[in-house]
Amino acid sequence: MRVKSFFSKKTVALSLALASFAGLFSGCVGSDSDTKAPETIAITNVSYDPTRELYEQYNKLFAAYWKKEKGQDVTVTQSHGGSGKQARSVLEGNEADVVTLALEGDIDELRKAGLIEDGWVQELEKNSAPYTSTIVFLVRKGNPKGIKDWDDLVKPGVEVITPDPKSSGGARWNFLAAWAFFGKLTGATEETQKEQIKALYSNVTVLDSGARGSTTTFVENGQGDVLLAWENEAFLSLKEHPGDFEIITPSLSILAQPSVAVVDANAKKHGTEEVSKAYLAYLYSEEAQRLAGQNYYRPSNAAILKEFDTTFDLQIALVSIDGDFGGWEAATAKFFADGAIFDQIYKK
Amino acid sequence: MKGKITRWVLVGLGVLFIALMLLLPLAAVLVYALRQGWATFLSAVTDTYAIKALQLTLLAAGITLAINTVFGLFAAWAITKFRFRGKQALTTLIDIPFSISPIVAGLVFIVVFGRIGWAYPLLEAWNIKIVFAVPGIVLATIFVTFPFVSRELIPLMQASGSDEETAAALMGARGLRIFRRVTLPHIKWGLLYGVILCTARALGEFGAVSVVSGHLRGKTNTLPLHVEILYSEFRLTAAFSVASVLVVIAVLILILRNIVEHKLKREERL
Amino acid sequence: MYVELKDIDKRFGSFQASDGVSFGVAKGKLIGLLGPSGSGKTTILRMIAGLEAPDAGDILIGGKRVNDISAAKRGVGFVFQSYALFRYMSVFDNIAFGLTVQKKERAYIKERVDELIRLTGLSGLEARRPHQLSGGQRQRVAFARALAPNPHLLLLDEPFAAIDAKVRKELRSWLRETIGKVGITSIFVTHDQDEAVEVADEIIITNKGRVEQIGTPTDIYKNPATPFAAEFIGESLIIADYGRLHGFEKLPGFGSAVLRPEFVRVVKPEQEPYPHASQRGTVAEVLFRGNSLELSIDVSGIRLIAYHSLDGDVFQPGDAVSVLIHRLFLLGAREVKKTENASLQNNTAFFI
Amino acid sequence: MRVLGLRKAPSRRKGVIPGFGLCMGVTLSMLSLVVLIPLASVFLILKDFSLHEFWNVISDRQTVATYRVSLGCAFTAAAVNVLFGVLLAWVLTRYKFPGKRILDGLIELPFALPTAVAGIALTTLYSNKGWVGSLFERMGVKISYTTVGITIAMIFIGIPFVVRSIQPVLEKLDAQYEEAAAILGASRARTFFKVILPEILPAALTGFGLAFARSIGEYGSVVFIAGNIPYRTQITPLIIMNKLEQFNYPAATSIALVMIVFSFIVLFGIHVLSARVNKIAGGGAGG
Repeated sequence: MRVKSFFSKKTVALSLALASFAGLFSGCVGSDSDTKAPETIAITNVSYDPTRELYEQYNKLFAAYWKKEKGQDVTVTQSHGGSGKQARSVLEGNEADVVTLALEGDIDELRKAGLIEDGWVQELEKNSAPYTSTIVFLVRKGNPKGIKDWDDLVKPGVEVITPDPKSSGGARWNFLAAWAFFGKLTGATEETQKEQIKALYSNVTVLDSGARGSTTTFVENGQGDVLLAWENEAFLSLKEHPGDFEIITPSLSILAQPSVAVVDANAKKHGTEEVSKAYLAYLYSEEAQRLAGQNYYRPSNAAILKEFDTTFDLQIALVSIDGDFGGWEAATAKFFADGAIFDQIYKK
Repeated sequence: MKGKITRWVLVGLGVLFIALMLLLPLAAVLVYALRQGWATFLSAVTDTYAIKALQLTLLAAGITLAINTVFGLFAAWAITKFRFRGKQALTTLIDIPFSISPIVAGLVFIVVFGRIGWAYPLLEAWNIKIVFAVPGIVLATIFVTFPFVSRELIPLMQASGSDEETAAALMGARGLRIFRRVTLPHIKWGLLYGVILCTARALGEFGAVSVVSGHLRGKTNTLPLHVEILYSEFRLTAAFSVASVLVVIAVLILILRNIVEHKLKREERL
Repeated sequence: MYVELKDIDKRFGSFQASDGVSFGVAKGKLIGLLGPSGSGKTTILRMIAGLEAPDAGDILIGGKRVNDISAAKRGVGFVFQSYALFRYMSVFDNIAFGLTVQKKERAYIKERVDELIRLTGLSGLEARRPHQLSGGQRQRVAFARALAPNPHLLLLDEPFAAIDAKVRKELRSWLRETIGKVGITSIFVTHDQDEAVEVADEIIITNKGRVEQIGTPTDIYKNPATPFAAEFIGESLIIADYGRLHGFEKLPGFGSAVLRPEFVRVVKPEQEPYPHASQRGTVAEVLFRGNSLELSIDVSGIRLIAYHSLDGDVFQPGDAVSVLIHRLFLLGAREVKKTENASLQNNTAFFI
Repeated sequence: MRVLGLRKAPSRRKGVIPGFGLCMGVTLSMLSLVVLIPLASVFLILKDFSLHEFWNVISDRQTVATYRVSLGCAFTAAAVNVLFGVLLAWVLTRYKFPGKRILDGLIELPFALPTAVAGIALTTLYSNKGWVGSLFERMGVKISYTTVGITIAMIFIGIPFVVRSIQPVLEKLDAQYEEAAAILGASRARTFFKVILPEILPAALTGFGLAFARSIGEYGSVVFIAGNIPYRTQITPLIIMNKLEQFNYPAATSIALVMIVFSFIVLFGIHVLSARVNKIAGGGAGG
């Protein structure tokens, strides 16, 4: 009898403990089911930091469009963070239906993992880049250090703020733009390029892990003389702090192409393939393109881009990742992999 | 005379240190929160996403508290009332989460439950989501605050010995009665103290939760994560406004803690 | 025998706490388990109570083997060294606890607790908490609490250890009387021989996990069975070279001897009635011990201790004295030989 | 009887207090579910990693530099905390002054304040534009984004551990001790260093260890204020993050493993130390 009662008590307590765990785990099962309800549909858009304002407006635009087309209410859950971090979370099981990230390479990691089908780059127009941007300099009002172009950044006493290319998508664009510029100088060899880049990065005083972090460091915490920034970020900073900063466009920069893609595996699982595809395709509509322009992204539609010629410096010479660096795969291997050029410039 | 001077110098140094290291950051949060007036503050605090984040934070802290309290009681009972081999190792194991970097803690759950983890196919088959969903956040919070209750209870129960429990058991009392009538009255304030500390940590956990959250707005954002997001969205004032909510909660918890500690000390004198 | 232990072995890791312990306790007796700390006496008590399980051997209570019966069902009352009073319960609730657990009727509980409170002289303290009581009162509460469920056997672990020396004496006789009144078979553990001698009907001497000797206090005092018992009981002076003492010969196999102060008689040399059996010594020190004098005397290079009546001759350090030693306990490897002064015996034989 | 308390009896029953099976069952299963199994899974990630690769990752120069920054700052912070921890504990236990209870209550603030909030507040405060940072900037000292900033953040989170380790010991330390020393003619300083310091040293070391272990792993409050410049202001948790961003799970896990092992060693050291302290404190009582 004793033995029996002992066991029964044990069982009760154990099952209690297990039940509490089970309750935890089951928490999410329920929430999945409401995505399948016919009148409303929900998708998740995992994006990177600076697109918050853009997608907040675009989601409304798209919801109205979808309601008119299909009569369905669509809600979009947004997630923002560093581009690489966001891609990783999707890779690790964050079930995004669409990803709208800073780098083609980040999305390609998802393809390698089997979440996105091959050939996604050709899925949508313009290499699946509905809007583009470039890298510019943000300096303090009056440009006290007289920064005009990339070669001013290597001068002693100039403090540069840029994120870490190992962890930030934006930072890779910065690095490559600088590299391209130093490559175009007369008498440039790979050795001189490395030296110049090294000089530039030795002027970097804070190497945040993400583009947003760098911007905050420069704008809010007053570090450094110049911030290497996405053009749209730079404009945003001007808007937030009118009169404190100036944008300097260098003579040469890089065409930064944030990419978008449907995460096929997740969309299939959620039954949201149609709406996800439409969500991305609609980014190319005139309304959406205009919205991108208003949020300081360069619309990929040339006609709409023209509408914003007072905002953007359309004369800037732009190199491109595919044309000048042989695509992301090659660029990553050459510059950003462990032990590659970026690591070398920090070796003493 | 000399003694008095030393005394005031020492008190002064202590107060200065606390003021510089602790009070100033606290004040900074509040000042920054209100620098654009109450309206901005209120709109940041009453934002839908902020409220949802607060709800999630409270939910996660609540579940964490329940589980860690249960665990703490059982673990403390096992460790202090019995003799067995490997007790030292067990105590150390329980304490591990305490000194593990929150980043590593989060990573560990990704490695188990994430798409790359070994448990993923299993969960997939059952259509259960752990990481990048609420359960993952709760789990990470539990992990980080795991030893809090037991850490408070073990020394307390060790100090009081197990004679009283033995005496009660010898008279035929069963486990639950012994616990309720003999042990609980003795440890109740210590238990509450542990629970309060656990709550404080659970409400404020950032690193581990940030790794497993996925930052889904309105779904898996806790309040500290919301602060970080606002911060990186240039909405500094909003970030500090939401942060100030957390500060107020923290201060309330501290006051509670102080009251409890006062009681605890009084009981100890018995 | 009411309680019986048969060949009990118990180890804690490498520490042998009980090594073939066997003894029996008759019903109604008050037994003292006496030994130095680490001798395994508390372990024996805890095994009888069921707080520890023996590795080998049987424990019988009332003729029934209790090895596999849980502590709570052995019908044993236990008084802890620390008393282990429930510090968050009143005196009344403490005493009533065992009865409440047994789900006795409320009226019965009240009656029984009141009875015990009267017995232990705790009237008026029912509502107090343990921390509001004196040491002696706490012991009484622990005692009453152990007795409340009417156990057949009462076990007490160092019952006087936590009490002031002054109150201790008084409590000893109180405990002895009360246990006598209740008539319960009791075993208590102590390291204090005075306590054991005063309180117990019988003493069990333990050492290094073994039982050295069992017997009444006088029996053990007069006839120690083992070298350990001879040394441990009474005030003992170990003398290695005992062959130099007059009237004693060194025996092979007995390396040393125990001399108790009461075996030594000291007189002025000129008053010595047995000159053959005694020898000369010098007083080295005189200590006043309240009811007697303690003399340190050098005899043939050996320093002896002797008690001397306050009414007798007055000695100063340096005085020459005549010392007569009646008796020695010679210590062998395992046995003790009681030897009388040979010269004194010869003398007596001669005259008779 | 102390000997008896140390080892388990090899008997079938575990004494009279009930619940051993139940408690151990619940404790071990929850511990396994929440802590052990997840932690052990770290090794699964490393299964395709050779020992050579593992060693290369954890001994990479940049990684080693992060250990140096993390350990160095954590050590400095813990040392500063011990200094001020002893002072605060002393002030709180020996003196009466207005606002003492508030001061006492504030000690746990770093514990109750979410780390992210602390991080953001500290960064803002100590940056060139912040209240404190701007003062120091005029002297040409930078705090935020330097190792000084990291150390300050670590001091912040470490305070309660040290104070709360020392305070109870000082409270229990009889004032008679000090009086005895004073009567013997010892000066106050001498009394402190010769009589009191040895008494609180083990507790101070425990506090040091706890603060140290916590600081090494701390993320939320340090990440904002760390400059993340390789070889200079990059801390170990950040390089783990960095490896993760590059989808290099084995590398991240390897470095994480180094941290886990390190924490375990520190913790175990603390436990051994405190066990010894308890033994000294309980000396004689055991009988």
